[in-house]
Amino acid sequence: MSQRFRLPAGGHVDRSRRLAFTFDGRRFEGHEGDTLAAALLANGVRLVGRSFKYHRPRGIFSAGVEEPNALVELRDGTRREPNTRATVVELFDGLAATSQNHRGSLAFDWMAVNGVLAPWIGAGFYYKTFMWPAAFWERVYEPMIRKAAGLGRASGQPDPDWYEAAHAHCDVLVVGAGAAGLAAARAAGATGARVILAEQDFLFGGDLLNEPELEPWRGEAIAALQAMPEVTLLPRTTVFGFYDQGVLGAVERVADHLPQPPTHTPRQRYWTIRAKEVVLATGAHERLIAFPGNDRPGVMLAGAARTYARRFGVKAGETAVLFATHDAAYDAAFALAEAGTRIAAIIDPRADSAAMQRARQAGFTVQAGSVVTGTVGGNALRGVETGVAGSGGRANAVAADLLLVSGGWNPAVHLASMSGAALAWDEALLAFVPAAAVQRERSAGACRGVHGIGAAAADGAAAGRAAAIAAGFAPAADVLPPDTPAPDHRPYELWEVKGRGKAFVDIQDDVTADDIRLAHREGFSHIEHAKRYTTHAMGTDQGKTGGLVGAAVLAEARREPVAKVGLPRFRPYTSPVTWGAIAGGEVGQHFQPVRRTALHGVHEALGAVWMDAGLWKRPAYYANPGDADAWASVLREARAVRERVGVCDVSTLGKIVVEGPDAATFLDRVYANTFSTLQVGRARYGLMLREDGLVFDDGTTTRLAPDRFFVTTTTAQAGPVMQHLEFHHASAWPDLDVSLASVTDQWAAMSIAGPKARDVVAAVVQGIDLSNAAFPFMAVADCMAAGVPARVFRISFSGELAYEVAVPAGYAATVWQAVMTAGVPHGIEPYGVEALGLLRIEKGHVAGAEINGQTTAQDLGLGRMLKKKGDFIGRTLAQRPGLTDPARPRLVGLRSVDPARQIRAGSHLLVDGRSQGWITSVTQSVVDPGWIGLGMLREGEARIGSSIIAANPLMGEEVPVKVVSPHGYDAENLRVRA
Amino acid sequence: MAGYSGFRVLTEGLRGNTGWKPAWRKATPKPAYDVIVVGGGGHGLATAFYLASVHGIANVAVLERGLIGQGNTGRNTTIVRSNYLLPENNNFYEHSLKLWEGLEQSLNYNVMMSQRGVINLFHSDAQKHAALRRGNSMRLNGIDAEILDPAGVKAMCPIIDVDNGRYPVLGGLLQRRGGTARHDAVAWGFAHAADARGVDIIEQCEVTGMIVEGGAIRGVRTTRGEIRAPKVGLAVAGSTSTLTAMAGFDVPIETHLLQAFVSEGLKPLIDCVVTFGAGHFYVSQSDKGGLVYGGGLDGYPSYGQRGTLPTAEHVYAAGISMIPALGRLRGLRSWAGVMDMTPDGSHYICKTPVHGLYMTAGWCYGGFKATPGSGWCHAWTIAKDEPHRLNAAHTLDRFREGRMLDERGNGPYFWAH
Amino acid sequence: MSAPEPVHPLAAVARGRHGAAGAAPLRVALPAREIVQVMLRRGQDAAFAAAMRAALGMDPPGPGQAVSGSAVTAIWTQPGHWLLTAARRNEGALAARAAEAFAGMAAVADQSHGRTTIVLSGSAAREALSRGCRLDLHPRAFGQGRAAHTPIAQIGCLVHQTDDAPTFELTVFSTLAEPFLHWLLEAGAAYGVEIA
Amino acid sequence: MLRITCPHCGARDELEFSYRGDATVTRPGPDADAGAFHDYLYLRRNPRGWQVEWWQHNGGCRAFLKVLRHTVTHEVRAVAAATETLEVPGA
Repeated sequence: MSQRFRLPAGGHVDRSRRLAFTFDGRRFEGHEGDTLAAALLANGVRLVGRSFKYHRPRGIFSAGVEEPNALVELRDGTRREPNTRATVVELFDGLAATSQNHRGSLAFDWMAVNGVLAPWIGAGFYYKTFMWPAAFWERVYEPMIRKAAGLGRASGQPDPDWYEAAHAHCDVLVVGAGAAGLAAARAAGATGARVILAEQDFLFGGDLLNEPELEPWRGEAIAALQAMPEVTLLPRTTVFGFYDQGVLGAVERVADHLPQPPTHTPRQRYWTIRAKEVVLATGAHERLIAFPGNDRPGVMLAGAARTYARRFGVKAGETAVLFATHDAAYDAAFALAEAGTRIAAIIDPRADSAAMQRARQAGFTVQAGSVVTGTVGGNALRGVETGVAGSGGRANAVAADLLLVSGGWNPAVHLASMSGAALAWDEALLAFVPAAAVQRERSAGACRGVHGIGAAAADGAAAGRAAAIAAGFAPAADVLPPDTPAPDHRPYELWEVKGRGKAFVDIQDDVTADDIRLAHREGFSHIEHAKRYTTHAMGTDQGKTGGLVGAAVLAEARREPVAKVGLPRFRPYTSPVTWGAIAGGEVGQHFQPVRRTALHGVHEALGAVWMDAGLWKRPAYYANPGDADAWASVLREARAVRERVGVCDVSTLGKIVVEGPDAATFLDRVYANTFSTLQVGRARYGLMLREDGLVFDDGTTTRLAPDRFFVTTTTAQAGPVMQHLEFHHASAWPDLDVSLASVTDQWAAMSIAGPKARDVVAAVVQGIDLSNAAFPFMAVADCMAAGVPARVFRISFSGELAYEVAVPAGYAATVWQAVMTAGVPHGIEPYGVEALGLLRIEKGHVAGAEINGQTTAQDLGLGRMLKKKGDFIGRTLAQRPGLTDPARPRLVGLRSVDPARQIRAGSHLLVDGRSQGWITSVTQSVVDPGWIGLGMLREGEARIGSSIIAANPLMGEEVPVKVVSPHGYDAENLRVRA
Repeated sequence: MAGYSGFRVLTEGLRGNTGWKPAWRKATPKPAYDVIVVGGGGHGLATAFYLASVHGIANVAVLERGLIGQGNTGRNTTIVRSNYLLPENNNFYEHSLKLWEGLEQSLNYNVMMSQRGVINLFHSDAQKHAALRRGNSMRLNGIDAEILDPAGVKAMCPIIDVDNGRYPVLGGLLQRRGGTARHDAVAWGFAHAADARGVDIIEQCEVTGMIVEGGAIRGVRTTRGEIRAPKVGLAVAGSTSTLTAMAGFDVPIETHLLQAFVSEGLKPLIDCVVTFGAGHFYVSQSDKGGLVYGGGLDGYPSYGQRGTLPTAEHVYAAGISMIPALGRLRGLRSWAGVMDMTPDGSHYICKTPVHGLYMTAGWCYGGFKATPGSGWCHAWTIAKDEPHRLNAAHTLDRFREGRMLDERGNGPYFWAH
Repeated sequence: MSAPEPVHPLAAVARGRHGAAGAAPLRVALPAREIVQVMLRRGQDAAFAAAMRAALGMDPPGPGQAVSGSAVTAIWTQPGHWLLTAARRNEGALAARAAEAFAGMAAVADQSHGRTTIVLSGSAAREALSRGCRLDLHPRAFGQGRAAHTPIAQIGCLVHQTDDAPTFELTVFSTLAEPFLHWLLEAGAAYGVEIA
Repeated sequence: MLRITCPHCGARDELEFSYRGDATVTRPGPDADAGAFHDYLYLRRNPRGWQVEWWQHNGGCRAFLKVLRHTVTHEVRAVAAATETLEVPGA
């Protein structure tokens, strides 16, 4: 079977290029320029899918994005794309498509039994049943419904292709490249404006592609646009949404017309377009008519059949009946007759019209005042039943394999509506058109009800020109529209032909006119309620062909005009968009960037096992060959610090220089403790509260000069602290002369901790006396280290004698190496974040697990730090009764009574079987082997010495723990001051 | 009115479905009621239902500015769960979940409550510890919770990539009794059941003023005239600030927007609700086959019900990072709802400074799952003029007292919860 | 004594061609720079401008602008904040010079190690940047001497156009320079990228 | 998507900015009581209409800006530096 419905000539397909493809495993051929739907029709394939609920046979209904029926699974394996509209898929060699939503074969789908059950499974039936017994919903009813519902199958595999984002700015964006859009782009481009023309089709022209005699005008328009340097042409690009302030989203199908994307080419590109002015030239979608059997394969929109004949050179049927309510639809009959299709009858509810007369003159049988009352056939149309309009009676049957339907046209107002424009009822066109624009946007052509190529082009040219002028450009020469007659698109008001059998208003979702009436009967009379109750217009086609018909059926039931019933609100997307495209490149490993310290390579060479800390990668620990497991590594590292010396990369801490005459005043206000009294060359531990009085962050701050401080933050809060400082400076104290500079990346820092730390640091730094007297705890000095400028801080997180050496980041590896070399005689070990955590838990220092946004300074045992005098952020609200309540949980130390029994962070602390707190941090101890932790416990201090239960019911654990002081290790701080 | 049942569906089907009556009457307002509930969304309708069914107060009007169920009931991602950390919250939501579990039978309406399981993934030790603390809090309060390792996550949802992402999955906190429900049906079901008990549901009736005399509520002024009542309950989501301003006081609420999305219909692919822990993303699959998904707030106040691209980009990117198989699927529709955010992320069901005026408000983005519980507690508070113990902590005054209910410690920033 | 040369944050990146083998690839250079952040004190505008004229022979550039003197370029970054950049000489040299010149008028923070500059040039540079950069870089909207800070691929980037080739100097936090360059290589893969 | 015209940088995408709350409330002075701080931190007028907000251009020049924005239409009518005053237009 080789394309027996292909016409010998005409259209925009290249008959010399044969493309092989398969549908349900059968092999076919089409041509370059075909859509899958065109190629299927050329090969006489009429049945392409099954409907959502009743599993009725369905064919190809349209020739564009509005397609409700011809949804296929395109490609296979990891590239399978369910629910792909055959009417927009560009044919390529080797294309494979499969029909979907049937059990058994496409032709014999045993789920079609649902059609017989229709009286009981109409709109909303499931709300009224499946309630007994209650447990049956999840076990029986729902799995059954779920399996039956849905359309295509996802591959379930990762997508092998990639996508990219792109950003564009323009003076005028023109959406749609039909006659109106081409003229608009040309008129705007001629002014010198930066213009983007986006068209979802792979060819520019829209309805021009159906008019061979206008081919010169189309060709010239495209050539002119291509010659304009400031015009960007984006074919295969769907503008899916109109957002605030002239921003529109679009997806360009870069490689969907190829078997697979070439190297260095994304499959699709997601555009964010910022336009000063927008011209919407999105055309119109032809409207179905609801009549019994209006969904049978072989029933097709009239304009679609015309497109298949004219653009694709394909006869959609041998014998056709046209059922139309307006003159413009007659063009389809003429086009098909020209293509060799026999026009068996034209059924028109009107008494007379100019087109009718022309049709009669051409020899067609025109049945004026009549309607289609039903269709005959199984998986394909065999005949059409007609009757007298308004009588409901059945007059006669006409044999036909194609029924062309046109109930008028729905302007594609989706983008205008999303931009904020209201919709206005056009009584002549029986359709909604955009009312006044809210954003800088104008509609042109059929999307605002201006039909006919010449008229649309003139409208587009005027809109494009006006848009360019509004964007600040001087007017240029006019674009001449083609001189064509404007067919009359004003329909006779006929939405539904009532009769026996299902008359669909939403073909995809199997919503019938009766369903709409049932919804009304049950009180779901508002369009939004009716839509939700029946699922009308909620399918992949979003009701483009039938949405208004459903509204009209509802209007009739409500005895109100359609204009009053209205349409549900339009929301993105105009057409479905690929998930991967919107995601762009920031997926998988690139979901967020990886931030590396200057010592990253050093850690890698040392065998670091990484952990994530925000964007940072930090060494969790260093796996030595001799370590039995991760804990062995961590304990080894921590033991080195307690007993000898260790070195740890602490570059990730946030660092902010606060400088200016008011720097000290500023810090006094943002910290809960005082900094104005700090001496130059000294550091102090600081505590920041939020305005609500809870602890925000902590760190050490150094006074480098009277007007210059060096603030450190925790790794996690570096960004938020900077914003917090900037905000309060800008909003609360703009009078303070102070500047803030983040120097986190400028400085790499390493902490050298342990009893031998002084010896190691002394061997590395020059120009500084490290003796306890000259350089006591909390002293800071600039110096040289390993020949580079450095700054040494005598501060400790581990509870040992410790120094932090900070150097400009480019020298970090050099200085680290010098430290390691100097440490060899002392048995130095690098230690990671896990050992750091172990050490601080032993010492009782709080960190992110305790400063979690839910704790106060008092809760953490830091209440004495709050200064008594002077304003600071959080001071007033920290005094609220709920925050000073002595019953609040307080920081305690915890120790597993049986040293071998593990305790866990996240366990709750039970006293008499009731939760009185929880464990925040846990580690094994090197000082006193066994499991220890920190926790928050009600009446914490009073309970020191008692044994309680650490309960972790999630893991079935109840571990007796002893409550101890959190500061059990070297409580007098002798070691840090040694 | 005859109830709904499989038998009735059968017999009506044989009669051409002509015997169905409106699910609720189109009532016209009377001059006075015992209680006026302002707001015909899920919470308001539930309040009326429980006033009638639990407290025997059926002389109740529900006043709705537009259509019932057209606020957040009509625009949410349908998730039902009670996996909270703080006992004040998890006990409340557990009560709500238990009401959900019998809701079909109480309402005689199938709201398709589907207990398919809700998993919150975690990706770091810190997140795991927070999940353990929360899950243990649930368990100690008698609520089901399980901790999953990566293999357990894979078993529940095989298409999650636990190994290869920027932030590999370390496990998840699972509540098996959590799940989804058919959102619109919840409003319709409560309306149907409240109406059946005599409640007047009055649509297209906007409240334009609050009648307050001597510090007490006396009724409301509406576009359909004045209606008196000694007790008025507010359940109006994004209009709370407007109505409390009419009553003469401000509330700790900032109204933000939250986007949600639905994909094209698919055969079953995801059989539970999953939340990504390394970005803002969650997903479930509806009975109709569409994936329903969303992420975090857009980040600024809005009543516009229109979302923005950067947030959508994050949602899609996070989704693919968690489930790479989503890449070739297509999003069908996006929308945005209004969220009354509070400074601690928890809600209000409470009395107000005006005597006889009560409110359920500030639901952030947790309002849907709260629907029955909110209605139940609000009804109790109205009927008894005092809060039930389940909502005793959820007052407007808690910020004056410093007794915040901040689940995640995100602080006094409306947009941070 | 001058310090040893610091390690460039992108020292480990493979030089040569990345991506497609086209005839007109993008070119990337990784110069060693000194970069200093200068922050104006209250009421010192005129004195500071005079000091800059005296020390560097130029006025402080206004918002969105950059000016280049004989050896030093000044780029406006924030209200009252500028970056001064120069080819690397000695550790801290530019910072010391700025601190001396602006004493009492502005705070100075050395960022030579904290920021990394990637120089991108080639006819496709604008198009490649548009894959992640949200700025309008069209000649009518941007151009030589323009500078703007903007996030690209989630990384804050100071974009400074230095000529009409066009050439863009892209300055990012050093700890994020590697993922930024990785993004740039992907964005430019269709044209090919030559790293000098 | 919002586009906000930064007085320093020109029109930029919403992504470059972060919202930082109602700019019509001001932090009480050092002598204010807990009630004043409560109202400052927690109570909001939350208008359905024009609102003056704090936004930081943290992806650009880091300046804190006052933005006059409509909470229904999202129109941005004016943007000013932190020290300037923006009037809310009448209904």
